[in-house]
Amino acid sequence: MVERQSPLEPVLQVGSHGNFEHGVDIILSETQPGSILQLAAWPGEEKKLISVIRTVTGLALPDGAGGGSTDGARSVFGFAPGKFTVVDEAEGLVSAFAGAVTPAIGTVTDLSHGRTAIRIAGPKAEWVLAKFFAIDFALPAFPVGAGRSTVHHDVFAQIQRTGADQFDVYVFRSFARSFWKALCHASEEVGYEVQ
Amino acid sequence: MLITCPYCGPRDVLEFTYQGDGNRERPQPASQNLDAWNAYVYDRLNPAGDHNEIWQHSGGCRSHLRVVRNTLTHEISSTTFARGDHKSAARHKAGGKS
Amino acid sequence: MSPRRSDTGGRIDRLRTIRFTFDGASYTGHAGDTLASALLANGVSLFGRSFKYHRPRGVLTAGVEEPNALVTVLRGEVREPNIAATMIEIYDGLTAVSQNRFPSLSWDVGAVNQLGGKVLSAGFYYKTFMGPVFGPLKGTRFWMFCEHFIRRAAGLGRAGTAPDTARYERMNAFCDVLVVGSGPAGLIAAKAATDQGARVILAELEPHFGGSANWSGEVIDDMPAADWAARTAGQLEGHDNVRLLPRTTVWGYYDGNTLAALERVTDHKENPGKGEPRHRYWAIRAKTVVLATGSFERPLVFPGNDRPGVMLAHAAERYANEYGVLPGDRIALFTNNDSAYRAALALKKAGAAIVAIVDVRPELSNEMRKLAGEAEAEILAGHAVVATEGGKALSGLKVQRFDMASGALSGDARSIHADCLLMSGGWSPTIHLASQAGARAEWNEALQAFLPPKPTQKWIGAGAFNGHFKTLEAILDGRNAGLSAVGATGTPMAYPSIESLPGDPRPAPVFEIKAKGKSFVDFQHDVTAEDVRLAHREGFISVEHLKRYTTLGMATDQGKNSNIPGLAIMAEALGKPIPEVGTTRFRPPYSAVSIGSLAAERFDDIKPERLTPMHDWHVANGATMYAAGLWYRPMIYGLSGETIEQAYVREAKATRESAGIVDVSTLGKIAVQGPDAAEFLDRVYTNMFSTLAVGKARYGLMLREDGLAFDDGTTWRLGEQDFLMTTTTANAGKVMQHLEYFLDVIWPELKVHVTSVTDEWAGAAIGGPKARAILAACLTGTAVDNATLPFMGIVRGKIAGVPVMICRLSFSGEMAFEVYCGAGYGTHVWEALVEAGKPFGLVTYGLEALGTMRIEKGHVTGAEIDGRTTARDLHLDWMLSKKKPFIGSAMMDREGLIAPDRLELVGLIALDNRPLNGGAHVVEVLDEANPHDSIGHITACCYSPALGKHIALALIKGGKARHGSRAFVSDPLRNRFGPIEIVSNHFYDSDGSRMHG
Amino acid sequence: MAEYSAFSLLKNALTGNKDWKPAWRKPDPKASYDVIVIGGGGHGLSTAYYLAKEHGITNVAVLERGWLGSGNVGRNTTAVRSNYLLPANTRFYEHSMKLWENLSHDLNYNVMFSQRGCLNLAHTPGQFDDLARRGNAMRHLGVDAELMTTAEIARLVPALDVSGSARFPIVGGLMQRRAGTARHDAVAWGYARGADRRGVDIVENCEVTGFLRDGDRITGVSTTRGEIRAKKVALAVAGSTGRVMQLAGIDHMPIESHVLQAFVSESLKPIIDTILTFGMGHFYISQSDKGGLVYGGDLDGYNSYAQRGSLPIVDEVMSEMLALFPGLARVRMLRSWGGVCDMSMDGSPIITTGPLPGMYLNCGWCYGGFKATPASGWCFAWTIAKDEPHDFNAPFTLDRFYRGLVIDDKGQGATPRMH
Repeated sequence: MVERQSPLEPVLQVGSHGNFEHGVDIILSETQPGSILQLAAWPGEEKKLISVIRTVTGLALPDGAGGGSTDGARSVFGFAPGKFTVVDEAEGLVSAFAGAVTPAIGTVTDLSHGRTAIRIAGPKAEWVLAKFFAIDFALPAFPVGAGRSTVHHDVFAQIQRTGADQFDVYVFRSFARSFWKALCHASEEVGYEVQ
Repeated sequence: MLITCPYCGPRDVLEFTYQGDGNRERPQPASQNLDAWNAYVYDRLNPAGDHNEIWQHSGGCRSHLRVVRNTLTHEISSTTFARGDHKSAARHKAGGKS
Repeated sequence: MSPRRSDTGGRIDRLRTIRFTFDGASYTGHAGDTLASALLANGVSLFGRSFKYHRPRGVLTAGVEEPNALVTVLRGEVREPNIAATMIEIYDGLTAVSQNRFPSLSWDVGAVNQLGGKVLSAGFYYKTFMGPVFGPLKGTRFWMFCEHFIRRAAGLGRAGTAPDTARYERMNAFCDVLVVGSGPAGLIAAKAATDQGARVILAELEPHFGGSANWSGEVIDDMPAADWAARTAGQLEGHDNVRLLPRTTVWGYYDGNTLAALERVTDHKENPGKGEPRHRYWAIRAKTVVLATGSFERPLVFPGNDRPGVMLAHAAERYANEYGVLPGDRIALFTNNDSAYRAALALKKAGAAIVAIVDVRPELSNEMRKLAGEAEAEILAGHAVVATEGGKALSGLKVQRFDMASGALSGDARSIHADCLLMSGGWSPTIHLASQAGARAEWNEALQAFLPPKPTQKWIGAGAFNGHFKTLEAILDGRNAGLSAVGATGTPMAYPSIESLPGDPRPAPVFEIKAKGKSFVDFQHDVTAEDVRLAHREGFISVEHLKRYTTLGMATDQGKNSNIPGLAIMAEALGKPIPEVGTTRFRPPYSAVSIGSLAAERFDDIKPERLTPMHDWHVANGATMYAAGLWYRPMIYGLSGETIEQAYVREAKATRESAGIVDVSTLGKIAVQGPDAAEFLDRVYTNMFSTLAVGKARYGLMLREDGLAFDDGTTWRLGEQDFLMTTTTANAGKVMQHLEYFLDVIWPELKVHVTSVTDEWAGAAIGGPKARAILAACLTGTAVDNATLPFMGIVRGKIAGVPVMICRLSFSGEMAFEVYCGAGYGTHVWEALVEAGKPFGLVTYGLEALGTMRIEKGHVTGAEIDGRTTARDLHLDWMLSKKKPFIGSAMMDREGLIAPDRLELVGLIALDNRPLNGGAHVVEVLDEANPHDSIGHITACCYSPALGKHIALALIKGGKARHGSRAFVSDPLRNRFGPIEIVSNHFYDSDGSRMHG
Repeated sequence: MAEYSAFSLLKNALTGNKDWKPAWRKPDPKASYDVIVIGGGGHGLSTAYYLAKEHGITNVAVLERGWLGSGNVGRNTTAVRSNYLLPANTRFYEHSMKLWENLSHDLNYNVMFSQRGCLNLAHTPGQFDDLARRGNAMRHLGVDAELMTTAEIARLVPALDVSGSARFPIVGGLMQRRAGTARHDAVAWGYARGADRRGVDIVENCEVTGFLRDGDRITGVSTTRGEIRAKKVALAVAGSTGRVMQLAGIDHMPIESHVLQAFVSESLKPIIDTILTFGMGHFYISQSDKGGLVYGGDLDGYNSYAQRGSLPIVDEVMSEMLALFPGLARVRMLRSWGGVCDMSMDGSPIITTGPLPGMYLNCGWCYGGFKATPASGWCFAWTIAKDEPHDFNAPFTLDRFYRGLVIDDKGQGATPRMH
């Protein structure tokens, strides 16, 4: 199989950067999932879609807008009414859903190439993300597993909190390099490591 | 200014795109009533006070919202999904042309 | 220790000596000093020059409201002008220079303006410089001649042009309670809210928390107030739910309880840490705001009140108590209220001689008399200062008996020898943020001050902000505010024990002493009491007229010192009470904000770069990149020595002769999915899509609601309910919003989902006579012959192991194919195509060649679909279905849109065989000297290798009817004139035989 | 009232400036006038001035709700230019430019019109061609325009980042040399004084609360200072057009009121000697005679009468400023304010008779009204006096939208916030 090229390739410099002499407070990485899907239910069909998601991925979606969950390999979160992002380390998730999401339930859109997944972790993850996005990253307001759709000027982002100090940020592939550079820049004051 | 998206919660106005007067009613697609079309495309209710308007949460869930906002104070008194109350809300103001 | 520095007291660190320079001279100060306190300690009295008259000025205040002592701070080549010396914390190597003086601060030729004083009164510019009505200086010339000199004399500091290498950052914050100001009221409010578990942010514009506690000399809970403040701040620091922001000015109160603040993170440091921003701009969304912003002391207006050495009373108190600096040895005070007596005593304790307290009030309380006695000061009750003496430093003052009721002066003037005069005209609550939040302030007659209005947003006031000037009141106020901000009530609190000096907060209603000489209201802008009266005489009597006519309050202190005295003088002139003159509504910012901080969130670039999957390949292979909106696209792949024109001609020619390949990944791509997708497309496109077979594509045109052309592109039917729409690169976002709007707002009953998949697909268009052969050479899993892949057909296969989707469509006019694959494979597939094309002479081409071939073919792009053209104008009326309504169909036939004189698309050929220019106009009658009567303009042009001619597309009145006729290109901007022939826009292969193969 | 001159200044200085008289009277309104102009802003005042000066109609009252000039004439960024793309706009604004060039003399009031030029920057060759199209359109109507190279621009504005390394490098620009800036308040005061000297009553603190009607016909207004009758009632209320038209029973107009913010920096020694606009966003800047950088950008983008700005636009404008002038990061923004703009559906104004009998309407200035002040008043006065438009404002009708005769310089269609 041909390997996918990352848009971050030339700018992803593994190692410690910025003000790291006293330790790094941020770890940046690209997670490169094999599958990123958008599932969207017709009005009234949301519950059926949620149940399909559970059947296919084993992940149960909690109630409420922006709810989500993750088991490490697979993640799911709501990002808009009736719409969910489902992510899998492995490729080919689209075919698993293609049959399961019937036209009566909704649609499946493959975005595995179109979105780039950047993970930001560490004690200052909230601090650095707050430089970009006007949303509340505090744990009570943004619990683990939950998803948010937001924007930093032209760069749309879907963000899932995948740990107390860890967020996965999905951005459009074409903007990924620019966003990565900005993220590195913004992480400099606290010291960061690229993995 | 913060707009409370029914899905995403309160978000900064920078995440939203204004789509204007929410009282306008689009004629039936096949309508040949040019006055009605002109009113829909060009005429706006422009009140100093509460205004029924459409916003898109373009930097979030991308839903369109029907927002009642005071144009003198910018205070928002209600926010709902636009698709929910489509028909009823479009007619709620007197003086709207059809 | 310098002569004016006490041996003990204050919060400076006398063990740390800091070296800095001011106007090239070296000075020392101590850690904790401001530039103002350090210079005062060194005996410096002259800090700056005023704006208009270039009068010598000292330091008036000790804080953010300083109007006089403005300096420029230099960091290498980087200049920061107009910074108040009272707000600069000194650091080793600080380099500051004075401004608005030439050649030097003490000898400034601009001071000659003082001689013109009476002529240079308010409104002076409006009444003269009109110049002669005729002759060489008529019109605006005389004014512009004079203006040249006026501009050079005006202005304060000089801005730098060297790029600022400092970093600025932005932070979004959310909290339950934002407390603005950390005096006793703010500290207690923050503590009360914190103890309730709320998320709290406490912002203080000074480096230290505590506000007035740092210099009041009071005792709170049996400890010096400053220690009490430090202890309280320390307690707060230990909590996870509190963020303390020192050096942070909350400068804007915006809608939705969004507040903007500026944190000066490293201005006080010699060397910032790695990655540390100089300024951090906080956008704070607070559920509730506690405004504990304190109050400002007001100057008094009297002749000579601007002389260096004249200072606000509390400022001197601050210098003594916070910095251990005495602003003078022999100090006199001039006041209309009790607060100056505390200052007198503090300065006495610090070692100064208090020579007199001049009080406009005839009757003084025994308490004040007692304080004056402790200060060993002579009391001159019922007196006023009528003049000051000295040059660039105060040497004395004159006082006269003063009648408060009439304002009359009587008796002989008495001279008092003093090197420092402190004034106090009462206190004004700092209500700026509350006013910004949207409501009008209310005048309080007793306090002679505007008090905060009723909240229109979610804020609660506390302390001096509310007019509660006493520390005990402030603390009780603060606690209540902190509790009610989080909806708590709390238990009754034991009153803190407070030892403070007595004093009645109510001042006498005296703002001005009318005597001979210039009495300043706005110090920086040199607005005098006479100017205010002149404005009154000329009818500029509303507050806003006063401000605009005299420039009162328009200086960098934004009227913090001058607003109330100015209003009071106008009120007196009008014979009306102050509130009837009006109040100025405050607007952001509370104090000036660095532009760098406001632009901070862009992280060095105003816009992100948008890159296609093959971007690095293009750059590595010699492409010159072109910024197309946010995208970067190859313009040409130039060979060494080639001009742009040579490169694109070569690329286009090779494409038409053999084959060329171009990156089309930037085209907008939208997945249109669902059972009603076809119906939806029928409504948004002018032509029919429900009839399109699966596996086929169709060119579509969209109109706006008003009937004008909007966007075009091909849409591919991948499945019964699954379409892939393409849009132009430029309009991708707009089309997406257009579709979403109709689905959400107008036709919510349609079951259609639209998703941007622009970034999912890499796209390469390969065209030319050999294109099919190249594809055949590298594509597996499908044939590409006419039967399998007819024009507008779609097939799937693999190239170099990667699944691809291919549609046979053409923009260049050649037989061409758009090859789409997952973006992550884009470069892989692109390289495979390039490799396969080598034996066939395949070239890579960029936007220039793409444009050339589309012009030859007569296709339209954004240059023609410019928001003013109709489908008919562009000869796309064949696409307007008559079988169904579509967006724009009802509006497109209005009279203006079908008028015969509209601009229509045509082709042009240069008959003089010289290059044409985009944006050139077309005329029927050539008049190079006086071009007129344009009939249209060129939208795009090129040298056509296919025709061997310089050609253009143009929008011309009459359009088609002019085919075959001659006209002229008229381009006076570039001096290009010449004959042209007007032809059809389809220059090349108009029957499509090449494309259809 | 005395003429203003250097001589009168000197004379008054010698007498302690005690003899200056009010720049305009403060009359009580009379019971009736030939013409009432609603709106004591720039356009209303200039309308009254030209009614008196050009048409001899002096029995005129200008009614102002608050203090004179409290609207957009005192809130704009003072640019005066006639560099439009479409002929109807160019002709109109060029007429205005010609009036500007003699305005200080005409009014005997120095409005400080300084023709220091207006330079529109281009950042791609395509944009440069667009500017050339506009410049050539101007030249074909006899209006001055010239293209500038990057090197010429660098000489004119040395503080500008002309390096190729900018995110949006500057590739050239379109210069109109005759464009410039004027002192905005002085324009209002100058017209007020000029109109007053010709007998016009300027009535401040007089809010119109309703219209007097005789059937359809407008016969006057009721105000907070009583009823006032008039043969003709003319509206020049800019951002308040929607509110005032509602008083006349017209709820819907092709107008939305939007807030536009403006900013000024602290005073600096001269650094920008022209008006400059950014091509990759919406940003314009000049420097006042006092030394403040005066600049602005896009509308806040939603209906508002609040004269209150929003924070995202502040950030956007400052970012664009630094994109052009990276050296100005340490300069500080001193003041900001908002004006309410009457955004029309095509970005062009409306100067017309009607829409009711006895009524005349002047609105739709978007954020370009300041430079139009002289021509707007001149054309409106003509239209009021003659009951028909002058050639200059004939295209600016109210029904042009419905008839498809829009004058859309930006090509944005009926989306007011985009114009």
